[in-house]
Order: sequence, then structure tokens, then C-alpha cells
Amino acid sequence: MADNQRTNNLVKEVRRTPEGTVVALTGDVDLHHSPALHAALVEVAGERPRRMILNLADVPYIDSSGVGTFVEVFRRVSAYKGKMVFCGLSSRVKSVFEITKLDKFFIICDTEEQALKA
Amino acid sequence: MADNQRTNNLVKEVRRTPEGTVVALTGDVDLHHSPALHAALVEVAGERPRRMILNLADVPYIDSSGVGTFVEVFRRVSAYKGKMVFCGLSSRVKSVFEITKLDKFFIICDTEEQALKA
Amino acid sequence: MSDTSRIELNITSNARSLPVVRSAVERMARLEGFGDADAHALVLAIDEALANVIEHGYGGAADQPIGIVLASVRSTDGRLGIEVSVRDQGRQVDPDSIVGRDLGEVRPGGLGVHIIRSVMDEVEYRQGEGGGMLLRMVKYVGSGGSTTDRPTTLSGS
Amino acid sequence: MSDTSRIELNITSNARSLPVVRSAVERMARLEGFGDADAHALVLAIDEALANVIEHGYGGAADQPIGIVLASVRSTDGRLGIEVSVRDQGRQVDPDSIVGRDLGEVRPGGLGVHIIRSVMDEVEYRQGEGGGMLLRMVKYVGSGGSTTDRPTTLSGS
Ligand SMILES: Nc1ncnc2c1ncn2[C@@H]1O[C@H](COP(=O)(O)OP(=O)(O)O)[C@@H](O)[C@H]1O
Ligand SMILES: Nc1ncnc2c1ncn2[C@@H]1O[C@H](COP(=O)(O)OP(=O)(O)O)[C@@H](O)[C@H]1O
Repeated sequence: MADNQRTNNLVKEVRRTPEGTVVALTGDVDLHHSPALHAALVEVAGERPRRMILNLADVPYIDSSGVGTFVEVFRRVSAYKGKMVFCGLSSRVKSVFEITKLDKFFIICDTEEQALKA
Repeated sequence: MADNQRTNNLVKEVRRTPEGTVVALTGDVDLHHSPALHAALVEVAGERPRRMILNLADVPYIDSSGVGTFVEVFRRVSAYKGKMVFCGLSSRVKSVFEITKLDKFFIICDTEEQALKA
Repeated sequence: MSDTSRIELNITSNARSLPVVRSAVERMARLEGFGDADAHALVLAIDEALANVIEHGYGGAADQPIGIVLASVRSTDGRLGIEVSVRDQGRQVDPDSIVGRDLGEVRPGGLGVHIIRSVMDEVEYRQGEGGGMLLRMVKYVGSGGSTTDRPTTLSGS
Repeated sequence: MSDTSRIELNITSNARSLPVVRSAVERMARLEGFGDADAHALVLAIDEALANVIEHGYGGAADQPIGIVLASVRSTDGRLGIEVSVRDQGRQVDPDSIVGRDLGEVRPGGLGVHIIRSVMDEVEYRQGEGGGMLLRMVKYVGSGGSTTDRPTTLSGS
């Protein structure tokens, strides 16, 4: 219940398309929310979408627990040869990817349309 | 110098027109900034504009020291039969005028254009 | 957000610190489920209380201690709220002397206490045990609020 | 904003308090003259430090004390900065054991300390005198910053 609430607050939308599944997040992805985010993304990864697209346009803040969550999910998606693609990063969020050098490993697009073709 | 800096930070623009003088403020009008605001508005009032128009479109926050400053300047402007008109209030700022019942005493318009004719 | 939270802020009596407190209070109010009007009202009341400590408690001195404690609470009918206490080591006055004023006339002064009493659900001034004043106040979600017109309980000053 | 300012925040080791601290830090950084990148970097480093105290210092317990002090400082060459100290009463570890890791491989973990050391100008872990750990760090305006690529001083863990 508490967990559900957190997930619902964090995952704004899950949209399944032939090119992949778009997960739109909302709010700060921090230590408080990362466990629920992990659970939600593992569930989506379990459906083995060709692309798992994370739209962060509505994420003002992310910390290492958030990027750590993405890394863990990335391993699951890579394991079945899926792709994980990010879009909509603010410069603030992008800088956290840069500091942790994850901008080199993840595919990062500007828009969701580009992400669906990446 | 420190005072000047504060005034400059707070008063974004002073524009003199035949209908009155528009003073556009910016930033939080709180205990820290009210003394500098008072000095700046007293200076404008000294020019005896027909209307003294305070544009608060860029003021996210105001407290009682801010409205107290407006009241004090209002007395000066009223003394020479000038008008004091406000415009651009956010609902947050407007609520402070309401709590202190100053919305009943001041002329409050939506836009600067309306304020110049009020 | 059902578990309670508690945050303590210790500042000096410098008006420059007020925006930092306002930001913290606003964020906490949002996290506790306060809407726009309630969050704004709470921020305003705390800001006014701090301004009064700086001006009246400390006579404008900028280096004196002020302690602020924010804690989530619930009303007897189950509404979420935030309890605030503001503690200073300044001038002690008779709590009954801290009153706002009737707003029948336009003049500056006496607005801070009026605001505090208008927007908060509970307001209590006390003399602190180790000196100074202690202000305890509570605001609940969806109660009072900045745009209501309920009669104030103030006596004119 | 030339006079110095100092703000102390005392929270419990609950991740729910982190956004409130972030808001306060960001506002203070802005008031001190930090630009976007510097303010964001400072907020991030403090948030990571607090997350580490919660996870490693207190093993996830949510009701333990954490003290944060923010103070404006100046570098020897006159740049504005903010000094932060984070104090806990949790597990004491060898300060030298608190290291980030090389980022040659994609795996979670070890990112927090890497971030702190990347974005802050000074970082020093010590064991607290009454127990727990004490982290002291400083960030100056326009130095380091979140998007620079300077070599890290980390040993792999
Ligand atoms: N923290 C305080 N310590 C001592 N006196 C106070 C304090 N807060 C308020 N007062 C008293 O209450 C009066 C009303 O305060 P307020 O409504 O804020 O108006 P103002 O600050 O404009 O006088 C003050 O003039 C002062 O005498
Ligand atoms: N406040 C702390 N108290 C005790 N140990 C700490 C503290 N902060 C960091 N550490 C140690 O440093 C290591 C690296 O921390 P970090 O880079 O944040 O990665 P992670 O938290 O993912 O392990 C931790 O695993 C822990 O052993």
C-alpha cells in the first residue's frame, strides 16, 4: 500500500508500443523513491520490451540511488539483448549522468520520438 | 553600496509616463529587502507622479514588512493626491494583501495597461 | 507520507536566513500534503514569527540564535498538520502583550501578529524557561487559510 | 551578500527529510551567489552524504540524528563558497575506507562517494569525538563543477 503509493507517484505513465515500452517518471528520484522505482522497472523489464525508454522530462532531481537503479535495470535489459534509452533529461539530471560517466553507457536522446528509433 | 545593490536587485525598472510612473519589482519583498524598497519608493514618490504603479509580476513572495512599506508609501502618495496602483499580483502575493485587508484600500489591477488608466 | 517527520533549523537572527527557512518549510509542507494556499500560509506565518523575533526579541541584532522545529502532527479529526515552534533567547515580554491590531485603518505595523493569528489554527506565546520567548503554532491541511474571511480574535493595540 | 551566514539543520535519518534539506541548501547556495551548476552540485553532494549516513552509518534506521551545518566561506583567492559539515552518531569506520570506485564498468554502488569527491573542492572524513562520523566539505563558486572531466583521486574499491 505505502509502496504502491510511492510507485504511483513516481511512474506517471507506462505506454507499450511495438518499438518499445515508454516509462514516464515524475518527481525526485532519490533514496526515498528508488526502491519503488526499482520494483516498477523490474516489472516492465520482465515483459522484455525491445526498448525500455525512460522519459525523465518530469524528473527535476536524481541522485546516485536513482542512477544505480537504472544501472541495475540496464543489466537485466541487456541480458535479454534489449535496449535501454533515456530521453527528456534536464541539464541538472544530465549532469548526474555525466559525473557518474553513465552518459557513456546509456543511450540518451532528446525526445521520446528519437528514443523509439534509437 | 550594499544598499544600492539591494535596491538594484529589487527594483527591476522605473518607467515614467504621462499617466504615472511604473515601478517593476523583482524578488522576495521581505524583512531583508523592505528597507531598500522603502528608500526607492520614497524617491519615486518625491517626483509626485499622478499614479505610482507597482508591478509585482516578478515578486514571488511578500510579507508584512513589504505590505507595511506599501502602506507607508501610500500615505505619502495620497498626501499629494496621487494614486497608488498595483498590478501583476500572483495569487500568493494577493492573499497577503487579503489577509491584511489591504486589498480593500489599494487599487489592484491585472495588467500594467489597466493600472495606467485606473 | 504517513510516518511523522521532524526537522530542526537553527539560524542566527539575520534576515538573510529567512529565504532559506521559507524554502525548507514550503518543501516540507508540500511533502506533508499541504496544497498551495495552506503551504503559502504556513510559510508566511513562520516568516512573520521570525521577523518579529529579529525585530522585537533581538532589537535588530543579526547574530543571535533562533531555533525552529517543524513536526508533522494530526488533528483530533485526523487531518494532517505541521506544528512549529520558534524559540529565541531575546527580550521576554508578557505573552498577552503580543497582539495584532484591528485593520480598520491603513497604517503600517501590527500586521505580523495579525497574519500569524489569521492563518494558523493554534498560536500560543510563552516565556521560555531559559529566557526568551517560545512560540508554538499549528496549521492543519485545509483549515483556515489565507483567503478566508473569518473574524479575527484580536484586540486592537 | 557579503556578510557570512550560517544555518544548522538537524534531521532524523529518514529519507523523507532529504528533499527539505535539498531545498534549503539550494536556496542558500543561490543567495550566496552560486550559479545553476554549482548550486546543483552542492545539493547533490550533500544529498549523497546524507544518503550514506542513512544507509551505512545507521544501517537504514530512520530515527537517528544527523546534523548538517552550512556556512558561507571564502577561498584564499577570494571566491565565495559554502562549507558543509555532516555529523552522525552511527557506525565509526576508518575514514580511508570511504572511497568511491573507478567507473570503468557499469554497476550500481560506489557512486555516492565518487560524486562527492568529484563535485566538492574539499572533502574530509573524520571520526566524531563523541562517536559517529564527521564529514567536512567545501564548494567554491565556479570551481570543479558537475560537468568537468578532471581526473578523480579515487582508488578502486
Ligand atoms: N517575538 C517577539 N518578542 C517580543 N515582542 C513581540 C514579538 N513578536 C511580537 N511582539 C510584539 O507584538 C507587537 C505586534 O507585532 P507585529 O504584529 O508583528 O507588528 P510590528 O512588528 O509591525 O510591530 C510588536 O510591536 C511587539 O511589541
Ligand atoms: N557515512 C558513512 N559511514 C560509514 N561508511 C560509509 C559512509 N559513507 C560511505 N561509506 C562507505 O563507503 C562506501 C562507498 O559509498 P558510496 O560511494 O556512496 O556507494 P554505496 O553507497 O553505493 O556503497 C560504502 O559502501 C560504505 O562502505
